[in-house]
Amino acid sequence: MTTIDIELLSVSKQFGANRIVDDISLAIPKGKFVSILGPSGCGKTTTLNMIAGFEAPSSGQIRIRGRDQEGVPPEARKIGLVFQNYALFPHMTVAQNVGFGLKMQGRPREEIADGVSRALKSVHLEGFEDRYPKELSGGQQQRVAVARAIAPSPSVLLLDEPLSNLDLKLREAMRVELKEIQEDLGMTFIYVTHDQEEAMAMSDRIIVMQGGVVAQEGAPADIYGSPRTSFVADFIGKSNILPASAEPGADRNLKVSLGAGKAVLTAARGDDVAPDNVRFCCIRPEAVRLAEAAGALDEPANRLTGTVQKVVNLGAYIEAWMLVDGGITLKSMIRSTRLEKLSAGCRVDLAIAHSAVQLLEQ
Amino acid sequence: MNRLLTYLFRTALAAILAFITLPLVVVVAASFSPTSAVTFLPSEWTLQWYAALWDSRWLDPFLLSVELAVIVSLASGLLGVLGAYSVAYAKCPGHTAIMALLLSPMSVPQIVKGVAVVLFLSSIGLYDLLGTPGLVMAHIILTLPYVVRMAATAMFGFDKRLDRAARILGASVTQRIRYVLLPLIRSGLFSGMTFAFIISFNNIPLSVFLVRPGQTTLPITVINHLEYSLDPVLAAVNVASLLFILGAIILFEKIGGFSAQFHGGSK
Amino acid sequence: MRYTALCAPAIVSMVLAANGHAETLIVNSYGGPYETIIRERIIEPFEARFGIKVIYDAVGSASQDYAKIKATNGRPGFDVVVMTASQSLEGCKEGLLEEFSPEEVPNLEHLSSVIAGVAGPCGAVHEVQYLSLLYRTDKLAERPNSWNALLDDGLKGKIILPTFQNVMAAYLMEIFSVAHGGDLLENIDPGFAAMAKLAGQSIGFEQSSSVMETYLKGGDVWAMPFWNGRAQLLVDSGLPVDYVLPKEGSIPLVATLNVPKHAANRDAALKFVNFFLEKSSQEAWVTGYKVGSGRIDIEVPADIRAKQITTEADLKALLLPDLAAVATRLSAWGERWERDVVAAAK
Amino acid sequence: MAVIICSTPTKPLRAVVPVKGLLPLIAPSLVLVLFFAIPMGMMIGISFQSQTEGSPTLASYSRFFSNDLVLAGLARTVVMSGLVALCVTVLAYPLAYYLARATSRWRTVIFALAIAPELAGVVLRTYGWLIILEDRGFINSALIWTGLITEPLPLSKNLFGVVVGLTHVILPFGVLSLLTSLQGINPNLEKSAQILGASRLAVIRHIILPLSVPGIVSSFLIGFTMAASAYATPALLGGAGFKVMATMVYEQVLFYLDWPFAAVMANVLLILMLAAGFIGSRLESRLHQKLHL
Repeated sequence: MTTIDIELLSVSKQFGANRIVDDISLAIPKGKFVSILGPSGCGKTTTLNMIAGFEAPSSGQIRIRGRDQEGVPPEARKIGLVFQNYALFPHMTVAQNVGFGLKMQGRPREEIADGVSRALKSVHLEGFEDRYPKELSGGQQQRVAVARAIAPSPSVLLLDEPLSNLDLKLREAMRVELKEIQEDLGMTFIYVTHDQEEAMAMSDRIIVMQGGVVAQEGAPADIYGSPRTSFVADFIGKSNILPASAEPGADRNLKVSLGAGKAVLTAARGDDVAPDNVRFCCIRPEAVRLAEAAGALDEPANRLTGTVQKVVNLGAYIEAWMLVDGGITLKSMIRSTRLEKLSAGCRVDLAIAHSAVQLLEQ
Repeated sequence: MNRLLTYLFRTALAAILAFITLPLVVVVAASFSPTSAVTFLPSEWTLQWYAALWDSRWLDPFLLSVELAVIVSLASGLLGVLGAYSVAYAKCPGHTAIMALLLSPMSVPQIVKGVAVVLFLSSIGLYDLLGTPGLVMAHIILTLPYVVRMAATAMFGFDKRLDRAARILGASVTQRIRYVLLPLIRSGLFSGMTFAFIISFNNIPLSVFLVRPGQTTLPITVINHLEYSLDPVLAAVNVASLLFILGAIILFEKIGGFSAQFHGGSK
Repeated sequence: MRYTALCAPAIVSMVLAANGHAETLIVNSYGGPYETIIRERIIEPFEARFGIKVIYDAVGSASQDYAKIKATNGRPGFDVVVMTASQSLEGCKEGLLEEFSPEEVPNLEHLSSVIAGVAGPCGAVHEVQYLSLLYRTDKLAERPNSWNALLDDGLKGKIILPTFQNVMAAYLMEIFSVAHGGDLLENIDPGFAAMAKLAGQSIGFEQSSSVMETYLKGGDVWAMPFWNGRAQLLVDSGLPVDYVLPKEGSIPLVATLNVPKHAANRDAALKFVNFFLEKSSQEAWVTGYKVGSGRIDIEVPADIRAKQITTEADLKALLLPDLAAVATRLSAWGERWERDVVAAAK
Repeated sequence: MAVIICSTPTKPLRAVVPVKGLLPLIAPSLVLVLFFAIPMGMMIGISFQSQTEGSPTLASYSRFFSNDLVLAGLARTVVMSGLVALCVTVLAYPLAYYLARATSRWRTVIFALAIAPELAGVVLRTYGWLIILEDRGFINSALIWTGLITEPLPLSKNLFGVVVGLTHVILPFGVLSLLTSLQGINPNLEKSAQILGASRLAVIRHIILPLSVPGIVSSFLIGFTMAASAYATPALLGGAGFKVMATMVYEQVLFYLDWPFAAVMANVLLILMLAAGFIGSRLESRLHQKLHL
């Protein structure tokens, strides 16, 4: 049974006339890695600050472990927080930094020392106890920040874009490590980021925010596979998003008109979208396949012919833009093994599975 | 506990602000008192002392003080930028020692500086520099450290990549100073110059030795008046010049943003 | 020639000064009521008679003026300055002040030799005040006639003393010294003993005469030593105060006109000094500012004669310390004042 | 040595910039040398003169160090300046902290109020305090009226009055130097400490105070040097009962006309302040290292 660790009930935050967070409700289950994902200005940091207690909601309620947190100051919420720029205390050693939380709880010295070495061990920083933050590399500082946050064993750890100051290699390594730490400790992680790859890589659940509201919430695969809005589709991964309209077609499928009716595709009928409300259609680039490779597809597909316009080599994949019948350009992602056959000007046959044509209301 | 702390903090703030404003309030009240004794909370109110200010015995010194303060703040602004440029920006050889030298006039009591300047000018025969030119020079010595310090602080924080960016775009040294450096250190410079203006305008200890007969600054006139009588006209003069300085600061703020550098944004 | 650039503005201003005006004279003196009276009674008649424009400079006390003359080695920027006999002597000794000759300042001949001697050859005595006992007529039952009245129990906490840097203090000490069996210079122990007692009576010490005045005006102080010229101004202002020259005598404040050694307008300065010493000018000044004169041939109304030093007899009754000798002892007396007098006040 | 310390990391610049960088210094140094260094040199020269012409002598120095009144004045100066520096720092700290963190529109108002004493002339400030602190002043009248005391409290003409007056005058400088330091502390450090369970008080004790020590030192230093060289406020609020070096220098220059002795006093004062400045800057750089800023 999963219990709910943190709960937001119709929480809003207003600064003057500016509504930063608009009536959001969330339930974050215990022991999960949950990401709040969104572009800058979407309200994710404000949400984090409200959970941490640095800002009070203008309306609504925040519950931690079932308790309403109104009037509870940050220091009494028993949660951890890791900042983007680490915010390590420059005048304290690594050990003092990591032991700070335990010291504040008034723990005896041995217990603090114990907690410090345990926390440092879990971030693989044994032996760095007596260094000062400025003597450490960025990645090491990041680990100290994590160690400091987990040392007092909070049930929830908030992370505010903790990896964005690191270079790519380190960032990817740290993703794995953070996830491992989270699983080892069984702690609830709330991870705020604007990097969808990061969110996809680590999270059990992703909450996509846009303009102060929750655009979509769910498991990474669900969000990627069936985005509910064109914003989510665009923000998570790459996609072809096209204005579209739909009407009922044969076999309980839908007939989708693109590009002012010049191109028509068939989409598998979903339950959640009424044909009249369809505004956009989303097709992931990897779903736009070469017909020869799609021969093996065991599901019904749209067949199209197109001309290759441009090809970009990404190493393992190539990205190709195809002008298909009806004057529509679709982006396609194709394994590199078929590279030699493709160049600008080639005519190709394409297949797009009915189920890969997703219909969106907004 | 936290609420109590917040409450205590606010009370402390209010008490400190009261401490700051109380003497000023008292003098403002005294300036409206009809009796010649300076008292707190006069029973009647009058504007007669302010009317008495519209007289050449107060206006002439006032104009001289303004002239002096303007020249001094401009000159020490210019010299201060030059000094700060060498010390904080170009980091010339021995810049820490030079910075200490530029700031050293701060640690000499003003009366000593005053006598020293007069002695020096007399001993080399430049008697005619006593009076306003000498006054300007002595005031510059007094104000230069403040301008250097504030301009230098602004330049220490200056991102040198901006200078390189301008250079790669083909800007010459003077163009880089004119279009990149100066606009970015403007608020630091202006606050230094505002300090210079205020310090020069209010100065007594140096001016006593250097004012020329018939050309007296306002604070010296006030001090002289004090020798003969202690009446509310003094309070009125001070309140009026306080208002003038406030006006000048608002003007500076409009031009250069005096307080801008003390506002937020510490990155 | 290294100073050419620096000199340029100075030269310009000198040229302007020479061409722009007729003959000018810069007189440094005091502000306040003094300024009003000297303008009306002396400066305006002088300007009218000689066609010389007078620039009046009220900056600085006598000691600040003297410091300025000393620092500039006799070129303070003013041509005539009002100081006191002590500074006249000191300045003469240091060669900072012009020595007056009877040819250039003929009216010096008419000064009483008693008083002229006090000021030496560089000071032209234009005014004599004395240290008086100023008191509130509404608070004191009877008119005091002795300095010892200040020591009365009834005045405990009702008097105020000058600080030692106000020359009144040293003179008061000397007066008490003489009154209590000492002298003006060597045997001053009785003077300091009396001052220590006085300090116990006093509510404190003030440097500035104007601040001392406010205590008297406000009624916190009932009696205090004060120069009689300023005391008279207070009487004339309608306050319930009066002043006396106590029976033990008093020391005068011998005010002098001085011309710095290198005054720019020396001739006009000497003319001004001579003019101020003329009989008519002295009469105008004595009746205007209500002070005494070093000229004993002037004719003034009886009420003024009664309160001011205007006769040979008045002058002879004054205690006249050797100011040059006082000057050399000032520093030691100052320290003794700190130890004996200021300490006794606490 | 110095070249190594101050040169910029890139090599070509190292050779060119420092020398060129000296050029703009010509104008300010000319003014400083002419109107400050040479005159001060003359003052130092004068301190070795005897009052009457003669060969160089240490008479004024030996007089200084053998005179208990003067030494008492020096001691008073040090005590007073130390107290003023302490009061300035303690009072300026909450203000500066508020100004460093606040975002409300009150901030501008409070900033203006905090520097207001600096705008008013010394006469205005000091007479304001006299009216408040005198024996028959505002505070004493009020206390006597309420019957709490019968005799006025000695609030002026003593150490208390001078410290109050000078603290008022110097406070803005303390606020400005602390403000710079406090603004340099990343607000996230406070948040981090808070979320780790530190109460407001613990945040101040463990984070804000240690990190602002350089600002505290510089505020203390500014307070000390400004108080030690102030003249008008001790003269008016201290009076005859509380003489400090600055007022004694003034007396020697103007009243006793003993300039060699005045120069000695001024030089001692100068050395005192240079020493304070030196100790302070050493302390500051030590702290910078120690705090790993």
